[in-house]
Amino acid sequence: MKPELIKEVTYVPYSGNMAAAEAMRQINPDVVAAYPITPQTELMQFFADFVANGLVDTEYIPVESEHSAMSACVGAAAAGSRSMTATAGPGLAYMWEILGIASGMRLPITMTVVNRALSAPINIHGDQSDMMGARDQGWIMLFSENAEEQYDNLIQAIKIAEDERTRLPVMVGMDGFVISHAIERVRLLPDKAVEEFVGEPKVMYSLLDVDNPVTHGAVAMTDSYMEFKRQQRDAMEKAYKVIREVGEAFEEAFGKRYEHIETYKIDDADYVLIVIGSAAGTAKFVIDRMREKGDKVGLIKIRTYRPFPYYDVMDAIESSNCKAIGVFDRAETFGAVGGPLFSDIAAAMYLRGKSYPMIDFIYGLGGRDTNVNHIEEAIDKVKKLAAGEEVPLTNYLNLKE
Amino acid sequence: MAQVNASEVKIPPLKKLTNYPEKLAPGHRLCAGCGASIIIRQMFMVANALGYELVIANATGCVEVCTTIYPYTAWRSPWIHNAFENAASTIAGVEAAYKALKRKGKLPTDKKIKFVALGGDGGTYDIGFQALSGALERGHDFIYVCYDNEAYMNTGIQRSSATPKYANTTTQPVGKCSLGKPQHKKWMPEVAAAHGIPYVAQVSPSHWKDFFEKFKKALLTEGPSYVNAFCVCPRGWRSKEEEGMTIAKLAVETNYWPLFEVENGKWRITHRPRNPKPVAEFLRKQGRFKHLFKPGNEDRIEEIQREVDKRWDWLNKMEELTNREE
Amino acid sequence: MIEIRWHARGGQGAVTASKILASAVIREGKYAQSNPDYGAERSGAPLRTYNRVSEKPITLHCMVLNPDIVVVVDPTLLRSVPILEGTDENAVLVINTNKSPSEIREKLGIEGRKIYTVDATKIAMEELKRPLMNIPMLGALVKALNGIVDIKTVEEDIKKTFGKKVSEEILSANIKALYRAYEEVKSE
Amino acid sequence: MIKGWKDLPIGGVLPEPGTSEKYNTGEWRAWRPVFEKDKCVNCMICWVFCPDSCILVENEQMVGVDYDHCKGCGICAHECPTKALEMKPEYLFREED
Repeated sequence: MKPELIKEVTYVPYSGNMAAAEAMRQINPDVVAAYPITPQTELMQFFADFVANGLVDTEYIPVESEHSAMSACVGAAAAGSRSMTATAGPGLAYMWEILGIASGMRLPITMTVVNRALSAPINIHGDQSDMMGARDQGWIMLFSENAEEQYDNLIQAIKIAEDERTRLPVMVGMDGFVISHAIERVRLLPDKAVEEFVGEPKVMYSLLDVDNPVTHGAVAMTDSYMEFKRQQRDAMEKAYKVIREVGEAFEEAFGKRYEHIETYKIDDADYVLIVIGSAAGTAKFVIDRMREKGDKVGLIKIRTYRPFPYYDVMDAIESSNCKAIGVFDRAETFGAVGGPLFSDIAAAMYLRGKSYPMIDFIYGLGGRDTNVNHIEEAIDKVKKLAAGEEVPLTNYLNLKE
Repeated sequence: MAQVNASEVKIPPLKKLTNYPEKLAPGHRLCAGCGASIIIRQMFMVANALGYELVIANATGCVEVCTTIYPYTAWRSPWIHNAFENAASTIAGVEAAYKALKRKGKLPTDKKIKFVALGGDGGTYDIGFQALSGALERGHDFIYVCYDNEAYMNTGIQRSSATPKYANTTTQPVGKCSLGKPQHKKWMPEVAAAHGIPYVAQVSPSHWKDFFEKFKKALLTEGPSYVNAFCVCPRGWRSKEEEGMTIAKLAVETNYWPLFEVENGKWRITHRPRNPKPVAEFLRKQGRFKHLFKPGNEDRIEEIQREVDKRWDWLNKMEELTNREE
Repeated sequence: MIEIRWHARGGQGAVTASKILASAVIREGKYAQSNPDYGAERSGAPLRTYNRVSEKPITLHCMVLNPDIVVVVDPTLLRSVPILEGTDENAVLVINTNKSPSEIREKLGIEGRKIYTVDATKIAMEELKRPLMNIPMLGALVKALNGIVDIKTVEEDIKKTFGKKVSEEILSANIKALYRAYEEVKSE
Repeated sequence: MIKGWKDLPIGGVLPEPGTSEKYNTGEWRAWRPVFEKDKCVNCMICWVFCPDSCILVENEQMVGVDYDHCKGCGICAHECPTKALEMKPEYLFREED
């Protein structure tokens, strides 16, 4: 049995990778299969160290590729065990085929994605095109703003994935380098408390129950395939509620609230920014500064990306004094309007029969820095839009023109 | 579990084996005369006799498609299909889960369970090669069984790296400028053996006693085993359904499909045809080689014969080399 | 909030030193960040790494543009990289050099700004027998931070970071180098 | 036969083993192996080679063929050392619909 390392709430200087690895140690999964890839490598090194020193009971499979990492997780989950992995950018792309299999087979696998740009050109730095590229593969998707959120989200992800109403895999993204490799203050929970919070996995249709042999992954022809897809839609819809409930349970246990979205100074905001990931933190700083100058800017940070919290977003927008919206996309959708988040927000407006002026900012691709000045520049454009001036629909931030 | 001496474990006679339940139910939709289901049944015969439960990960392919068309399954053993190229990594995950759950006391300890990855030659020699190599190298406790019917039969007879030279396939068909596949078959069991795993065997269901002995050894082996099984495909080879086992026997008796094993690095030919027949006798039974029997192509058959002889010589040398008294 | 930018070369341990600083500040119950600016560079290539230190939570997740303090670990970078970039007259410079602050000011033509100098290379060679200037520079930086973090906490953090990886001898040499630089650093 | 989406087990799992038995592949058969008990020596060669698990054995005695599933490949008859199985055209046995 693994020893108990953390006995009380502790504040530590941790990188995102360290925080994610620590969460994995405390979750103590049955099986971890993973392949190193920058900027996730360090995370797996930390975890491998836990294995090497008997700090987890995990069966660790250092596979020969990400494709095999996810394949082994599928096998392990179908065998009734709790399985986890982690990857980044091209690694997630290489897993892509098996992502849909994991969700289609309704296997509650949990994965950290250290968000990284996709090739070409090859680039090891942060952006969210990896997860955005995988967004229709039936995984629940959470994004973290900082290292502590990654830790908290990963712990919650276990409960979200394994709930009988969902039985869906969950990926939790954090921005590569900016979060994965930066040291920040992180609040860690006691080992026991995490163990109690995640509880025992509920086993369904285990391959290891040889007295009740089950078949996983059968062929579904035209007469049944759609029914299983419809089930997945249903599970994803229910996941919306499950994520909220788990967030409430987390608050009850540990005093920190997690919802589908986080709002910042939204109530009286004239201008609304919508951001995913670490840039939301920078945006908060800028908002404070803008407010000192009298510009009422507010923020909606998306934590749950799939299932998309359409109503939460619209409730937040409508609770504000919104005159125009700036959506921040750290991924491209070549050939579509704006980035992926832009499309989701547009759909959210449609659901409410509303139409706020809105523009999109493509930022931070391949790790391009997005600093205070760039966000101020974006807010200026949103203000112009609100004032009825003509502003391009899609804008690149911090681009060499 | 201590290593069991295989020679002390006896497989009862066929009659006795009929007393165990069939783990591959009838009603699957493999072609009439398919060699794959014979291979699977023989695997279960041995597992039954030795008291093992098999947990199977099946690569995409004929067997996977035909045995589990929703809402039917032919399997009476735990079975999973994940994708085409990952049977080995899938079973690695299952095996890891078994170890972890057993260690945590969450599984009954009285069961003898063996993990099997099952794939055709496409899922083994080609697209699944990386996952297989990785799983063999990591030393998972499992048996990889390849039912080698020498082409992608599930999708309509496309060439694979297991397809023999001059076989007619739909992706390298015979034509005015082509005599079929231009390359010889990959020596897959030899490649598997090069991983230094404890047990590798090549088998044919036609030689079922040899098959039984080898599958028994694979079951008793701790760590990875690789079993390459000759799998007739009447549809893909354009051969007569009823002649499946006859063709399999000819494959062995011509040395086209040598029966051998590699046990802890020692190579051993397990069946030596007394008077090996010319490979042409094996080829003649199959429509996929029909063009070779047209006048003018005699040297092509000789070329195949030379490849057969070369591999046979090589195996003999390996046997001699690895069994030499130091 | 104080923002710090380090200039060093790959392999000199600047990233580690910046992590130790953040770590020590966090251990004292305050907030800090250490964020390296990773490239594909290897040993010897110029690199930058950043710190933020604050009494309040830090949400900024971007590079440091206008550092309050610039640390130059390798004196050969003084001319080759723009060490003053983004700084104003109130900035503090902590430089590894055998020269005095006024000599450096004159040599580089620096106006305004407070300059700290310390011969970290000499300290490193004497204590560690190798040109590892990161820990001495950290000692000098702690002095420049003027009480924001206790040198003793930094010492604890070095022990924690290096503890299992290096011998007792090397560890105490590092601690000695830390304190020497902390004491020997000069300012004007 | 396949239930609505709300009633199917999730993820396409088949919790019940060996249900293919309910599927009649005997329909596919053009040739039928006919068994003559008198000629049989119960060597079980037909049983070890049958691809469709269709050789019926009771108390270690070969008793016949599962015609609900036998696809009529003919391996059993071809390999039978005593000619206890013989392939005959299926139409001789099927009543016209």
